[in-house]
Amino acid sequence: MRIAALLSIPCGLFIWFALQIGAVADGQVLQSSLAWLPTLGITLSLRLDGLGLLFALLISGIGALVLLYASSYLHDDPHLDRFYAFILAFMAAMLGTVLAGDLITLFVFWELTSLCSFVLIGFDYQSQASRKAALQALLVTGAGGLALLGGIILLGQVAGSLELTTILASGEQVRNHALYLPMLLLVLAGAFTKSAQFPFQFWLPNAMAAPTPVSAYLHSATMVKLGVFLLARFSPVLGGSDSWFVCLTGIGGITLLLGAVRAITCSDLKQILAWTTVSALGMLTLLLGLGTPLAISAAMLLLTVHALYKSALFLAAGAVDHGAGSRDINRLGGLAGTMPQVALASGLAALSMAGVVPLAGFIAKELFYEATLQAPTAATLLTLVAFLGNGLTVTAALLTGWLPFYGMLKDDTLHPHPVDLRLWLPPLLPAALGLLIGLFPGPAGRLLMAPAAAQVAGSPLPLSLGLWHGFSPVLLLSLATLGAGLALFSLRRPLLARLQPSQPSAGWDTERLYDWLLIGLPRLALGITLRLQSGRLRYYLMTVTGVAVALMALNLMTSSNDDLQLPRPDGSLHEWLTALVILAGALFATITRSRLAAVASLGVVGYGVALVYILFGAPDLAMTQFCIETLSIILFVLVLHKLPHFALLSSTASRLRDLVVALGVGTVMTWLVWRAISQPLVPSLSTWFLEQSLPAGHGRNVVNVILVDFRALDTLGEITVLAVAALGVYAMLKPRSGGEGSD
Amino acid sequence: MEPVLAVVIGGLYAAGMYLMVRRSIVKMIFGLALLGNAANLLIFTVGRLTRGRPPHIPLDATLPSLPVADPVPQALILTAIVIGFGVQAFALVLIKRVYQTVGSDDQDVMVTENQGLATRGTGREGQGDEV
Amino acid sequence: MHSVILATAIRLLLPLMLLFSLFLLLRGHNEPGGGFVGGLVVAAAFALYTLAHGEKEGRRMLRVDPLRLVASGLLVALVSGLLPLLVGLPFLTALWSSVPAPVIGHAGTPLLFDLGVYLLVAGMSLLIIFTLMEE
Amino acid sequence: MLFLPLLIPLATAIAGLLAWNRRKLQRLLGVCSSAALLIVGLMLLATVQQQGVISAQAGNWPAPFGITLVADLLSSLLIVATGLMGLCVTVYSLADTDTRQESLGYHPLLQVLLLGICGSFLTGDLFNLYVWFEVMLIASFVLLALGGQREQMEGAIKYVALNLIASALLLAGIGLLYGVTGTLNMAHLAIRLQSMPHTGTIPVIAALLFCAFSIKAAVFPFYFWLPASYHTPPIAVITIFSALLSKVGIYVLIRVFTLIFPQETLAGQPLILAAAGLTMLLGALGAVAQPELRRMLAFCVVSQIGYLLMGLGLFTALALSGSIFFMLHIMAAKSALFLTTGVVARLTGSSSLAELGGLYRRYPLLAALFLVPALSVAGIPPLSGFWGKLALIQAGLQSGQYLMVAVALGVSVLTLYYLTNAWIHIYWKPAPETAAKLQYLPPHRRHQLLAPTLLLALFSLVLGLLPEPLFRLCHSAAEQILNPSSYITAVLGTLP
Repeated sequence: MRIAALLSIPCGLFIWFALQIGAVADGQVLQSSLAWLPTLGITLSLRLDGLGLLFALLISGIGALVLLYASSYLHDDPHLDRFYAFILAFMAAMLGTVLAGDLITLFVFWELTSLCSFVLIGFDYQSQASRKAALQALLVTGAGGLALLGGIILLGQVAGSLELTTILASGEQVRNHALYLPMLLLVLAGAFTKSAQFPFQFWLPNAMAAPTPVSAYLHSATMVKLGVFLLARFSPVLGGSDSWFVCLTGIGGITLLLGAVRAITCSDLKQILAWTTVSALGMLTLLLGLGTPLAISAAMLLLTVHALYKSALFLAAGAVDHGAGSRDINRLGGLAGTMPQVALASGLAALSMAGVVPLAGFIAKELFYEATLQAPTAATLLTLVAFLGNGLTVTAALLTGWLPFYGMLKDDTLHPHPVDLRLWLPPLLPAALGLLIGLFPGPAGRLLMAPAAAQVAGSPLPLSLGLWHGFSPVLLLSLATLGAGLALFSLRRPLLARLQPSQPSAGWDTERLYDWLLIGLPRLALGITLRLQSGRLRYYLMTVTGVAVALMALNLMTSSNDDLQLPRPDGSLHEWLTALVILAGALFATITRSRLAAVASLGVVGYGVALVYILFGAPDLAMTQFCIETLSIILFVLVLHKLPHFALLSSTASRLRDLVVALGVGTVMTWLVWRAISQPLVPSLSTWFLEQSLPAGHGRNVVNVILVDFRALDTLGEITVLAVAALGVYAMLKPRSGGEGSD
Repeated sequence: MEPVLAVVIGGLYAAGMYLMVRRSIVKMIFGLALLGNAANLLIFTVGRLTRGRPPHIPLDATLPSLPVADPVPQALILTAIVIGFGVQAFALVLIKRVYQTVGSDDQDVMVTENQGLATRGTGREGQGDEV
Repeated sequence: MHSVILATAIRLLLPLMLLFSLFLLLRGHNEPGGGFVGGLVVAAAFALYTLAHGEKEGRRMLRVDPLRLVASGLLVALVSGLLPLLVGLPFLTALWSSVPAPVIGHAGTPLLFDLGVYLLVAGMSLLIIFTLMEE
Repeated sequence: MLFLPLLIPLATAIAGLLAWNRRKLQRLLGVCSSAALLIVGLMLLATVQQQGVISAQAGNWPAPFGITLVADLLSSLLIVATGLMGLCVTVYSLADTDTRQESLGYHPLLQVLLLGICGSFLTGDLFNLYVWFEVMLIASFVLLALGGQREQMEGAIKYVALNLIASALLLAGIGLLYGVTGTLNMAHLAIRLQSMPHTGTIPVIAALLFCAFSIKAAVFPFYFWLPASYHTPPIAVITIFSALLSKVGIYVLIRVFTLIFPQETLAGQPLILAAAGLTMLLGALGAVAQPELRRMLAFCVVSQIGYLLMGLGLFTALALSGSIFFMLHIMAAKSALFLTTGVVARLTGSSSLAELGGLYRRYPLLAALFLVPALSVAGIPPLSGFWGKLALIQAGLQSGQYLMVAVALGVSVLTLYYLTNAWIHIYWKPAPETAAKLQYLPPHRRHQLLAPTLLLALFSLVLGLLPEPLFRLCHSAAEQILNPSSYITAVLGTLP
């Protein structure tokens, strides 16, 4: 079976990672790197330390479960192959991110996760919601990613290296740097978008449009945690400052509450889970913001525990959807009978989520409270926030772990049926693991959490996990939380009924900002584009020449004008006359209403110029100019008689404006020529040409020798132009005489 | 004489520019022709003028008798004139074809490049960016 | 346009003008003239002939397709540049015969090059004029 | 050797003209010539890597009197790119170009275009550069106007008018520069200008040339011609235009403002950086506003030009190497996007986002061929676009140009937005009911269309995964252009 072969990849990885636990727990850091772009000092380097290992285990382990699960869940999807490919690529990208030993490596894999999530969220591409959510996720995380890029390049420049080891050791230097705040904010932008922190939280619940295995993978264990990972990773470098504390605890707290409140107002299982994920991510951010050893330990534990219970719950929700045909808690009920294993998995996971003894979630919650109670500042406020969040989480746990499975089936049109092993085993395993860690917290703490926490704190941490902490305020808080959650659960319906009319989400959701941007941006773009790219050629011409001439005029004015010594206008009468004739011809060409007169005046200008050439020693030029001018006149006449008469199209105002522009151009050019001719003459190439023309070029007409010998390459290009021009004329007129119109 | 020619050059540029930005594309070709002449004259003038002495070597000499006109600008201008002629011939026929296909010589009619743009703004209104 | 005077005159003028154009081409290296002007004179001659006798007759008189004239002009110019490659000199290096030829003085590749220009200019002008007149 | 990149396309074009009515022969010649150009480019690159900057004198006349051709790393890299793009586009147009266009000289014209481009990359003489520009320009004019529907004509007239203005400015600038310095050879100019005071007309001429090249390069506020015309001609034509034409402008900007004009003559970095930022931003906004793929991509071309200019504005080795790398990347990635769009248009008969849809299921390869280059253009790692952007951003942060970096990053988000949005529209969104039935493409045509597209997309992917070899080259190229003495010595022999 193909799925077995595919499964061997994540399973093999998981086992390999598991085998490294011992070494990493002893404080070893495995590293390996490969020169990638040495010119820029970029290496592709990987590093396995406690933090990376914890994530790698979660990613590969849950990945294996998701793969197994998907083989049943999506078995009749035509694009199942693409799905496998995407999800494995996604796994690789995430592993790359958490194992990166270099900032660029980190970023490359980071962006790859965004990309993979794009195709995964949009997997059901026929539904518009999927497409929209996919684009939204890509844009939000992509934008964050680019901010992150700016941040890490700055970080690399400040620390003098892109290597993680060096950077982790240069925290002091970074925090004291003038650019610390921008760096921090840029990195946070990356982390917050990825981890769906306020105000970017909206993309995550929308991404539930993805198939459930994707949701389970992306939103429980892994991708959204990459933001948290990033915070944890950079905590030794960027952490510990006031701004870090304020940003993380503030945003984390807001996200925590927001997610928790939104969770209990939803009725779709996946939506509830999504919002509780948002809430959990807020908790993790808040804990990392506190930055105390206790808080870091709590974060590491909570992260693991959350991954376990949330993946179980997501997968169970999918199984429910698959078996009962709905995910709406208002329609479901009593499913424990038809799918007992799923009910068991959900139940265990929900208990862990609610923080009930003896599950791992309980220990995590205890640590959480301890951390907030001992927070250096604002301990009471933070504890209150934690209490509210945890209480709401208890309610959400009941909604997802209890409601669908017990009581009566509320919608008779549903016909639940049992699900196969591949759908219930994947949720059951992590749920059971949650129980296992709860019962035996010591080894897990020592082997996994402590090494991870040590990486985050930057120094080894004493961490011993126990189920029983004795009677303490923390235990009381835990009990109170459970009570509050239960109370809220029983009061939920009436509360919701009262909230419903006012639509709690409508007024303040930041998603509206995104929507507004997505509508407003194209409109703004359209406005600007229509204005600039008006389609009217003469405005283009005017802008182009206007700017060019303005730039030149600016330069003319700023550069010193001392050297401008105009030679006195000299010249004989016929020279002056020639000049006048040219000017008059040009002037007449602009004002005449007759086409033939315009052609004639053009001819006058041309012949006048030819006269100038004759007067100043250029008979070849004059001859050519005469010939060309004559030929041009013939062509003009041949073409123009088929074209319309000149019409007066412009208003006087626009003619006046054009006149000003044109005179400006003329003035600047005259000025420029004056400046050029008043500069001293430098020895030019021509002396050589004059000397060499006869002995080396065998010709007495120096101009011709230059054309056909000294600079024959120019002439070759020139005749190519002529050939192509002739071809062009032929090509443009030919199809018409062939009688064939445009196709 | 150079200062006078500088004025002539300026005049040619101004006239050419003025014709280029007329609404009728037929006038544009006249503008182009004037600009070409202006550029050539500019090269000629900036290369400094020498009255009457073409850069030819008399039969009985191996060197031209100085002062003589600078042959380099002349060669450049010759190339430029010829290229300009080719391009101008093409442009002339192009304008004719444009007139035939568009049915007008008015630039303001030639705005199909924005076709569909103006309507798009309204089409989007209700539905956001429909993907 | 079918003026008898022009029609008769051009019959006489055509060979003269062709001769004159050749003269211009050949002396161009030493006096004002050259391939370009020479080519234009050829074009003018045939253009006048065409004006007098119509486009079909003009084409017939020319005997070769002007497009082919353009191509061969380019070819001649290119070949004149390629010849020095045979003796190991860079592209477009001038080669001169050691013995002076009658009329043109020294014969050399630059003259061949100018001949290319001559052919091409004549061809291109005629191509344009014929195409326009055909309309 | 240095002449081969000019001789090959020129000879092919002439042969094509002589074989006017034999289309098969023309097609064969076109493909062979582009392949030969690619090979010659690679040989040139190898030579330059071994021997440093090389130069050759046309007609065997010594510099600065004769016309010099020079190849340093930058220009030989670009010659390779030209050969590659020429080959891809020629193969693609075997299936894409209709017979009428072919019978009007499409293939010879393409070769002339390549000639002009190669000439511009290799020449060491300012006036000769003008000539090659004109060669390139006239060929592009004709290619643009082949066909002749209304839209195409309107696009062509705008393109022609604005580019002719650029030519006029360029010509005036070159003439003035000759009048002031008495020379045209770029290396010689560099030396002459070093010894002249940078006052008087020189800054003005610098500004004039900057504007002229900026028009060619489609930099704000000179880029109008590009979106006005790029959506009209056949996709193969537009691919080669977008890949090479504006890049020639950028190349020349880099060349002229590193070699000839010492940096201080430019009115100043802030101005270039502002132009770069606005080009990026306004291009991206234009692309966001466009509901039609080709127009969107045209604006996208503009937007990416900004990044190229950013490297010049920052003026460090890192930034310039980023720009050069980015230039090569964008040629491949953007062209792949254009070519895929062409295939889509051929299949569905449309390139308007509203009329497209539902191609994901049946054409996964096509979906990947759009998505990979799109993400690459958006600068998503580990695709090719990322590394160029990374270098530019690093350079920007090093120089303390935070605003510029912020704009560059913000525009990346915009790029990501409009390209993925387009992708979703074409592939994921169900096809609208009004959509026409998909066209059938016979296998040989399909291969001719897909092979170059695939090659370019893969190039972008591989370049992303293994950036080092090319990036090292780009870095050496950047160091070479920042230290013009090797160029000058190669042209003039010794440094006076």
